Amino acid sequence: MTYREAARAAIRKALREDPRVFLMGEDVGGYGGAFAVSLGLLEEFGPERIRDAPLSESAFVGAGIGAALGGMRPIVEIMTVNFSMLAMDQILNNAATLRHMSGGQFNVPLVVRVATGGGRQMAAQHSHSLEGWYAHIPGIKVLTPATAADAYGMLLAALHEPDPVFIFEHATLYPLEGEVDEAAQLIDIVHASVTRKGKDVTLITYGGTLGKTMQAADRLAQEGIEAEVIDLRSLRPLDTPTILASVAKTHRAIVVDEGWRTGSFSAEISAQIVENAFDDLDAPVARVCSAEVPMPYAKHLETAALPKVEEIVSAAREMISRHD
Amino acid sequence: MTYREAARAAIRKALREDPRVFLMGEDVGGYGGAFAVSLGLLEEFGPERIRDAPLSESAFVGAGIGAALGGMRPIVEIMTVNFSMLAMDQILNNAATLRHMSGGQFNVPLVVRVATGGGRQMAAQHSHSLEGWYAHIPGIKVLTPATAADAYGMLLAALHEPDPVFIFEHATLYPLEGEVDEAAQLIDIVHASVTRKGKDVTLITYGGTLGKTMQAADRLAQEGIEAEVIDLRSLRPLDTPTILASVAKTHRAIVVDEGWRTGSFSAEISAQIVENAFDDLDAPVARVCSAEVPMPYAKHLETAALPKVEEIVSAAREMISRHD
Amino acid sequence: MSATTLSQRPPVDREHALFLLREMLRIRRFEEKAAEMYSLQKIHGFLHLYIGEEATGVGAMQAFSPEDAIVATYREHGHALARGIPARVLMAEMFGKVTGCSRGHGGSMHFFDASRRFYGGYAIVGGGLPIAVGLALAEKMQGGSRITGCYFGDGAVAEGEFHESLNLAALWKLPVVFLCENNLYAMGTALARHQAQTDISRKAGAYGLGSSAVDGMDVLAVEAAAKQAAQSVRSGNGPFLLELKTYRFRAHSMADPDLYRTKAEIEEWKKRDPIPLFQSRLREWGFLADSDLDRIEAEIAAEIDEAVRFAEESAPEPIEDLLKDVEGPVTT
Amino acid sequence: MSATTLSQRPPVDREHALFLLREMLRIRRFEEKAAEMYSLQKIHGFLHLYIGEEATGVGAMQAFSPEDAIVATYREHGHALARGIPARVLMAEMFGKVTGCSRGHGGSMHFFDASRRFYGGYAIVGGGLPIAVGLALAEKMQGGSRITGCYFGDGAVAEGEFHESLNLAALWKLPVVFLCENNLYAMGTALARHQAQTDISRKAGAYGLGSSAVDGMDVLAVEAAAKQAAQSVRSGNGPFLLELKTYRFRAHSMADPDLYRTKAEIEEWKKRDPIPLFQSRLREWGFLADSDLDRIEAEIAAEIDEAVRFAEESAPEPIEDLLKDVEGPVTT
Ligand SMILES: Cc1ncc(C[n+]2csc(CCOP(=O)(O)OP(=O)(O)O)c2C)c(N)n1
Ligand SMILES: Cc1ncc(C[n+]2csc(CCOP(=O)(O)OP(=O)(O)O)c2C)c(N)n1
Ligand SMILES: [Mg+2]
Ligand SMILES: [Mg+2]
Repeated sequence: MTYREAARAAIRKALREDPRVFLMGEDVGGYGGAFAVSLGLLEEFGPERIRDAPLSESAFVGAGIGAALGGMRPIVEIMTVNFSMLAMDQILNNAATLRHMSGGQFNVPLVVRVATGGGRQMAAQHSHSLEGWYAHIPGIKVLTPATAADAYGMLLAALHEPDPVFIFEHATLYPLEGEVDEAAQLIDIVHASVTRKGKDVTLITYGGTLGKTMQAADRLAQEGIEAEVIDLRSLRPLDTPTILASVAKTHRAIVVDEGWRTGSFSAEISAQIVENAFDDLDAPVARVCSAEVPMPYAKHLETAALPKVEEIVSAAREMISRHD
Repeated sequence: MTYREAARAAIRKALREDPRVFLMGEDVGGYGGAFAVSLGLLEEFGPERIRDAPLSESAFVGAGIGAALGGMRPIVEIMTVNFSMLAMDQILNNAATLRHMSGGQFNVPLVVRVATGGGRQMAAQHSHSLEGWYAHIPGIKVLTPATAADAYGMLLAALHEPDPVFIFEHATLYPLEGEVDEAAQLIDIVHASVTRKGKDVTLITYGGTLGKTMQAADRLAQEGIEAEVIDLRSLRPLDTPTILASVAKTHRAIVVDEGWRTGSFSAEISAQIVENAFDDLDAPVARVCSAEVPMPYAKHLETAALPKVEEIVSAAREMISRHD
Repeated sequence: MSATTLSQRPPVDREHALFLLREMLRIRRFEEKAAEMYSLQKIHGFLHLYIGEEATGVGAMQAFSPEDAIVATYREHGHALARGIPARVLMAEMFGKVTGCSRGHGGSMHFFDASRRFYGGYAIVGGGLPIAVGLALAEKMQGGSRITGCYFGDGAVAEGEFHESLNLAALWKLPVVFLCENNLYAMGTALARHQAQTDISRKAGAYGLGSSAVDGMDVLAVEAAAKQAAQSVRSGNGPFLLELKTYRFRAHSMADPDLYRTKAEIEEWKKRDPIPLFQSRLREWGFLADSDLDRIEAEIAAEIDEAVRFAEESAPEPIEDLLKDVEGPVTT
Repeated sequence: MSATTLSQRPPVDREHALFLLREMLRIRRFEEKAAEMYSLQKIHGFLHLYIGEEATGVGAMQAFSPEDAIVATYREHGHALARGIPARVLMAEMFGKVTGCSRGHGGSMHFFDASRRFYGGYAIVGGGLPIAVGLALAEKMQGGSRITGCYFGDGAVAEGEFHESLNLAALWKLPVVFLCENNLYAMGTALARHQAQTDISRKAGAYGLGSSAVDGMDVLAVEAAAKQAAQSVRSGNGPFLLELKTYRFRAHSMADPDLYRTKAEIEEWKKRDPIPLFQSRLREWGFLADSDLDRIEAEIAAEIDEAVRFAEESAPEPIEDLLKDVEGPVTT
């Protein structure tokens, strides 16, 4: 099934199995979701549980927090990460703090789904990739499913977490096909996965850039370079041990991140590798990120701004040649 | 004069010299500013130019953007960075994008002053240090004056910039005394400054943690370790050359940043050092940051959560001993 | 030509009436062409058509002089054309060309034109309102007499920024006309499903500002109401909220399967299509003959064909310029 | 004791009246002590006193049962005490002790008590409203009959979240009583300088919800109005906005030099101090003798002394537990 169908199947399963679960957000109902994820769910579950919200990001995210406090298991959909800025206060100051600030008396079992990323010519206000900002916030989890299986499994697992979980779905992934085991037990959401084994260089990425990174690994293989690819899956918590184990083997790491380079989460990964595996490294950790520009509309400019397969390939090539 | 008086003197000078300048924000007028920065200015300039705004962060920051587009030179005060989340949409999606998105037709000469940081037992919703988030945004500048001279000079220089400038004033700095040359020309705002010369290790910091870092350097000197201290002054643009020149000399770097460690701007600095000076390094770049917890109120817990002089000292010690 | 009795005396002169008709038709044809170009994959990203709403854009724009400022949304083709931005630079923008009104950086959602004080094209719903408030604040502080017109949709009314902006503008008596184009839907969410109280113009009461509502399918009524609103603002009474009741005939965007409303509802509204509606009145008044319409249509067709040609033939921005417009030169 | 004529028949029985008085006095004395402890540097950070506003907190709280949910602001000592949270755990909280109602994590601005459904202490102005809406949503979806009371100030009314929350609650007919404690100032900004239209209860019209305003210095009037509001909400009419007109006698916080209003204005309002006001009515009704008052004051003094002792003697949380409450155990 597609990534979109996988997300939908997970929501449907959760709605069927747990009466506390409901989906709330702009156009999740009548419209079927801006990305058609919830298409058909209104018909099956009705407007109480597939709850269209007005354009009020702060209020409906906050209401999700309150509903979670009140015993429900809300899945809040923020249509895209670009609009989530309007809810940032509720996220940072309430969702993430309530457990600690209340001395452990309250917790917020809230799941927020957010479409993210560029690549569809949506221009400067609709193309952000801000997962890294979220990953800076203590008190929440940040998941970045890159496959249909994770789109399915992570949502179900997230609903079992006692604290807020943000799931970032890269909008270019929705039509992609993948295997999904609908009968599986709850999946592990805190560990990274090694998506391709290799020994020469570790390529670390997540979400929307996993595909490009796998393509780059294919290209590198043709040149005789065996890249190991890590799909982080979760940015917070970050599975540093899996990264370090790979770097211990390859001695080289490249981080691929669609965020603007400066201050993107790629920097954190680089810093952690250096802090923990400095002596393993044969070359400085490299980063392939987006150019520091509000995303332009024109295709050729957008492509120029986003991470490219060719950039990953040449970063790897350069790194390997450095060692020679 | 104090840092507070320096900021006030700069605002006053700007108001006197440029009729396009005005100050707008919550309680900048009658109250005199939450941190008393604008005390007395209402009396001198009146309510049009010392403009109290309702509790409407999104609207008055957006109005600042609009007023800048309309030919004014607004200084918008967001009382603290904690509340700036409510204006994040205007900042990220409008202020930072308008020049590029309009194909260069418009620019936004807006100055935003924001109090930041912890250390005053203000607890989980009033102690953030999010300058690093801002430094991720292309299209804006992020200044972090750590001295009275910079609190004065940076504001005046910022008003001459064609694009949005965010000035983060760490709230613990307001009462601190420092030399200010009120007759000086516009100062340089894009270069870091080496606040203390040394040869053994580079301590890199900015804003509210400069004082702690200088204290750590003093302590280290007593132990015979000569630390060089860099005050970044500006996080965006980041003066990487000054950092690299120091690291080329000391071969060791520690970044001190009040942000929560994971995903803080310290990671970016670490990553850039590694990318550009890997072979200069005798030890991995280290970071001294805040613990990953919503800031607790109780003094002992807050102190435990914030970067400490002792942590900087022992990080330096360890780093040096590693080399031995 | 039918005889015009006294009671039916046209409220406008023929020239202006034909101008309004032409403006609405230009928008309609421009957008039909844009839709076609989208299908041909010449235009990408989001494309939000304004078809059905031409009377609100054209009618309300008559209240603003070239010196005034305009702020719009992502559904702004109509506003941009009515503002006088040439069709060719708009088409080129959507083609992603450097000759576009935003050098191809913005696309359909982000039209800008400094020379016409057209301040954009905002795609975060509600995000343009504070900008409009600020433009008006600047004007007031500079002692000028220009006003700002700010278009937005019914969906934006639910956002906090609507509330904050109206309060701020009213509190400071700023010269803004808030123009709410109520097309009864925010994407797929019907007005009654996003507003507890669906009478938008009544919301002005919470801020003590003047307001009115008008039939947005009647271009003359819109023009009159907007001029009245603008007059009130120009007189220093502070801002005004004008609700323009309209309907979009097309889906929210080209990506919208339009599942949330019935075909019958759309057909019902199409009976009130502002263009035929106005045409038949013009004919009644004897202002419009078939030959007039043919001529206007032909002129518009030529304009739009030329716009497409221009867009097609224009160069894209050089990739080397990717970072050119991010920041201006540092001063110090 | 003066004779009570029919027309003057007390609207409450003596026991309840004395309870209300005691509650207001407890808050007053608790806060006087808190101010003292702040001067002695036992309490740090922000301390926002409620003195002058006791009638709104105490009066309105009577409309809520222990099963209902309460959401408050950073100025919530009064609400917490009126809700029944013991003074000692509140004092300990402000002393930063582990015995505090939030283990010393929150301080004065962030009181929480799960057992009393006291959902906090929110210090981002307006930030509690969406939480209250969500609590009410959960209740409604679970088919329960409990309601939520949400206190906030006049300053919060300007925030977008006020608007969004009232619309959402009204749209979905959620059981929330919005309690606006209008003390005429948001920090140093007077109501008329932050609201274009200063009649807060009238703002309910924008959302089609019920509202009223009441003299917040009259505890009985507040109680009656709040009960009516709560009744309306319990009957399924959707949310209600109750404006409580009050005044704070102290500065905004201990850090506020209080420069933005005149001493005379404060003195004028002090004549309407809710506690003496209520006391004199009680005396008129023959409900209160000097000896009663002495006894009540003595009991309260003992309670508060004990609270300080408890706070003083309590242990701080071990530093090793710094990260303990950030997240619960990961499930998968
Ligand atoms: C803050 C924000 N949330 C969500 C969206 C996605 N979105 C784009 S248009 C739209 C509906 C807006 O409706 P309305 O304001 O009535 O304008 P219309 O499209 O009808 O002209 C939505 C939900 C957005 N662009 N911005
Ligand atoms: C969003 C936000 N902006 C600014 C502040 C700073 N601040 C704290 S209280 C306050 C005034 C609030 O006034 P009001 O809502 O009337 O409550 P009151 O203090 O009068 O009880 C302000 C501006 C804040 N806490 N949150
Ligand atoms: Mg609409
Ligand atoms: Mg108040």
